[in-house]
Amino acid sequence: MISVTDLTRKFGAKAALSGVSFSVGAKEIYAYLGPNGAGKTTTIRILTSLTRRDGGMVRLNSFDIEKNPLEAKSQFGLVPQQTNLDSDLSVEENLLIHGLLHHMDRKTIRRKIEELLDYMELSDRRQSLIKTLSGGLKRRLLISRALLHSPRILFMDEPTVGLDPAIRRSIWGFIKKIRNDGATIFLTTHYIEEAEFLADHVAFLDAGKIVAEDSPANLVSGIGQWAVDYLDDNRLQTAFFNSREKAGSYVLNRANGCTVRRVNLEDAFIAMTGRKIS
Amino acid sequence: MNGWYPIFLREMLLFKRKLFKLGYLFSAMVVPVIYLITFGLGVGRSMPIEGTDYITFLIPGLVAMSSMTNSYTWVASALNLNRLYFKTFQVLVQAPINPFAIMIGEVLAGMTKGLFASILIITVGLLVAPQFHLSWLPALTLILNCFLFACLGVIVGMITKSHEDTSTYNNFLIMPMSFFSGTFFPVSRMPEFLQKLIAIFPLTHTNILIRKSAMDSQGLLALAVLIAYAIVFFFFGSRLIRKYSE
Amino acid sequence: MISASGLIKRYGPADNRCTVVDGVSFHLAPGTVFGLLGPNGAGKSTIIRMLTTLSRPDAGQCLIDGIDVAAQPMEIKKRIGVVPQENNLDRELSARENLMIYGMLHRVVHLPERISAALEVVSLWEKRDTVVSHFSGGMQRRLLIARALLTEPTVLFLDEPTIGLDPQIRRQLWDVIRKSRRAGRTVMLTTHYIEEAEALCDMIGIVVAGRMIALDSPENLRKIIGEYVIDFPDEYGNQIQIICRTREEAHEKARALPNGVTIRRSNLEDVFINLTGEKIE
Amino acid sequence: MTRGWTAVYLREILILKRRLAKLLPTWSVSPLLYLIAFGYAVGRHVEVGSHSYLEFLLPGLTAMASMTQAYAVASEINIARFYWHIFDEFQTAPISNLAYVMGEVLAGMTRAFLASLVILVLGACFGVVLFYGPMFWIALLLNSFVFASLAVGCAMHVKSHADQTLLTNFIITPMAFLGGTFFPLSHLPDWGQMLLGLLPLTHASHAVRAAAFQEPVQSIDFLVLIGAGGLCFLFAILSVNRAKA
Repeated sequence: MISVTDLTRKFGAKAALSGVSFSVGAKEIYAYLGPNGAGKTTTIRILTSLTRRDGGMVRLNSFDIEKNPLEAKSQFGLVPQQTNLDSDLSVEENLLIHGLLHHMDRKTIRRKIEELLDYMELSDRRQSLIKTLSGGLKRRLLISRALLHSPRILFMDEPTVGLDPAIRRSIWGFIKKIRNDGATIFLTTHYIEEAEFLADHVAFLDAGKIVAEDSPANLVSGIGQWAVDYLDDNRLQTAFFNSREKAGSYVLNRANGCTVRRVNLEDAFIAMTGRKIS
Repeated sequence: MNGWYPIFLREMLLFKRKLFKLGYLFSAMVVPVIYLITFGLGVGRSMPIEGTDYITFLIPGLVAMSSMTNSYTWVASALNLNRLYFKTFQVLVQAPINPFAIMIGEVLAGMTKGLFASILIITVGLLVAPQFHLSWLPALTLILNCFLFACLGVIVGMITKSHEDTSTYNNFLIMPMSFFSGTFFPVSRMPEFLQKLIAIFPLTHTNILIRKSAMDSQGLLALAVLIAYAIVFFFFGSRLIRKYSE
Repeated sequence: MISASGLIKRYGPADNRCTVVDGVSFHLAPGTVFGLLGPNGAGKSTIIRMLTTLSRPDAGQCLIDGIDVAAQPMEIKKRIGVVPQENNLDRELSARENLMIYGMLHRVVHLPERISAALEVVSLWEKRDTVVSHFSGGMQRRLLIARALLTEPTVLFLDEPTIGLDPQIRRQLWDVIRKSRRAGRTVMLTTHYIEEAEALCDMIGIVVAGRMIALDSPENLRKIIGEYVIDFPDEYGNQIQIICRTREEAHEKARALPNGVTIRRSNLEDVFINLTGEKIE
Repeated sequence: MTRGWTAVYLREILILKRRLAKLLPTWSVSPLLYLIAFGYAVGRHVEVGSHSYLEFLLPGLTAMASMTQAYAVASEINIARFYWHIFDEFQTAPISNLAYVMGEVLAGMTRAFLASLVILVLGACFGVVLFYGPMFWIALLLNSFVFASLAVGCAMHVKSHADQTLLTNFIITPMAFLGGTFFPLSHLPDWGQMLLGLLPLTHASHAVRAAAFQEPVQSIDFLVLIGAGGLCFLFAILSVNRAKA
């Protein structure tokens, strides 16, 4: 369980986060969605004790990250956005160091490594040096490492950025599997379809504030059922309608180049952040 | 051939930014000045060489050395980084200019940096060693030396496969050359068999020429060797740029 | 106009050569937007590098506007604009200095006016004297595009132009690409965002392991694999797709499945996954 | 409080092991050049006290190598921090600052010890073998402790890898040459000697040389090294929190 109250952070004069509060229940996948620079990474870095905060409170499974830092750190695993594995060490050695950092004994570490590499389908690569692994394999190893000390919370910062669709789908499969096995997952993303597919709850973050928070289905139905994309002055515009018939009659009144489709999370996002394409 | 100017200008704009960071001024100065104190004042204090006091012997050697390292290192590591990390070398290759123009622009930029660092050392030299003075022959040698090592910088910058490679060349080529080619002591103090090997280094000939006040037969030979090296390095470097393919 | 025939590129030492591009051919009419799709490491960037004179093909020929790339690289360099995948701006120079050096290298006339105009187009005029290393990823990408368009090239190459950008900026870049097409430019781009290819391209090429396994308009590609798709979750929550030729076939198959089934028109992503196979490395 | 230091140490040692083949030649190149150029060519006719210049130079080079290699952990930490982002892994782990600093300092000392051994072997190749008793090693270990601690502390304060190089250029390079390694301080004017007496390396090379020559080691040298080591270690521990963005 994660509970965050009134989090603030400034970089110089610029507020990166201004009063962010939310809570994530056990066994939930919570997606934190927003444009680059909205404060997603800052939030996840504060929650994982990597960055100072200026105000607010964070509790991970009821441990305050300031009052009980070491206990709070034992609660979570982190999958960072950029690979931070030791490229000169092997898969196994990277995991061993992580286990020792989390005070596990060598026997348990060995057992967990076996188990996790099997779980993440990496068993045949345990002796490989990190520099010989592809991007997708590294990402899976990062997830394995975060799970090694059996944390109850998993933080993932942009888990599929830069990966191609097939690999992205396999990572999504693993994320669902991990949740089904009992972990709470907090992830940031700017792939709308990722949040739509994975999350039980979504928060829209814009300029350091949460502008909307709900289940994907509720967020989408808030703006309508059907969307019409059309070109106006050579810009892509979208109009929303509650029924297909209304959308259809709107299309009839417009010139060429219209598409009718179901409303998705991306529409909700653009509607709520109010950010027009300039 | 007139595409060289934007290449040169680009390097100068980058150099200007570095220069104002002040850190550069010191790092171009710190090592030679430390050598000057350690070896000029500390180790060789009471050791006359070739009829002059040690520090007067040492300063031209330090000037030759820092003109070499500065013209070489900047070009080699900039080309290496631009090719492998920042990918900015692509921009030059994709521009409709002759490969020779890239060579000339980079070499001129390297020479400018080498000469700049040399002038700093010469200034220090004029302050601490009253017998040290400048004349046309050392000045000419200095320019030739900068040209030669800037060309070598291009070659190394083009053939290295990673940034660590650059430091390997530095360790096994530039460093030994700095120490054995007559910078700190005359080559005649080395064992016979090594002297022949040392005679291959271009810097050895720079050190001979830069300490001459008038031209003689030994000086002419040194000049011929330096010019030969310069021509070979220049054409080899240009060829590497022309053959560039990712 | 771009045409390539039988392009081959190999890397590595003689005893362990690996063919990265293996006989790729295509032909694009002027004013086409061509999208090259494929998994990471399929050879997309290498194809772009060969067409933009950066890399020499081991076999095959490329022509741009009828000029042979290998034989007359100088003529090609005058005609093309390139937006590389990785930012290759000089990070320590300002936006204006970057464009100035580039403009001088390409002998652009009336350079100051053209630089101002280019910076206006990508809304970076206010930031003209800021050093590039202080730019956000999106701003750097915009500057790369401004730089590529500075010479008004007849052919524009973009390698993964919107990777890592958020939806707003991505759409802004799409507008720039659409404008380029209307100006009669041929545009060739690589991407692994399917929706990007769908939104922009007249022609799609799918590259897998160095070979072009499909080359057609998005509409035709959809027809090839089947126009309807059934989506449903399996017991792990993974989304499974079944592709069907006709609507009737789709309804027929859907009836046999548990609930939570959606039937929809196929899209390019289905085409991609269907043709490349859902392999994980 | 020190739980977890073994993980930090083990990581550095595993990396060191894998790179050793590449590191050994780089460790030997510049000492070898100094030995040939100054020990052989210049110093052949020079004597310092009752010892040849080569004998004088060797303990100095050993102290210098132990300093530079202990300090080299700073750039390892920075590469891990700025390029590979591996430092995040330590910050999210439930370990104390003390445990982290201990692991890194010991890794630096190990590296310094190996580099010193390389110099002694090189010296033996030139026919110089001095007395390497316990005092000699204690002085070297203290020296590496001072500079490894200083390195960890500095690494936490710099903002980029370039800054780190600058710091090395300004602190370590001058000290390496001037801290009694190449020439006896008595060659310098009084104010110069006073100034250099403030550098820890001056005391280290003094103590190391005395031990190697089997002369009595002055306790002031040890006191200075212990004091400097304690301060640097404290500085390192207090600095770890600063590395948070």
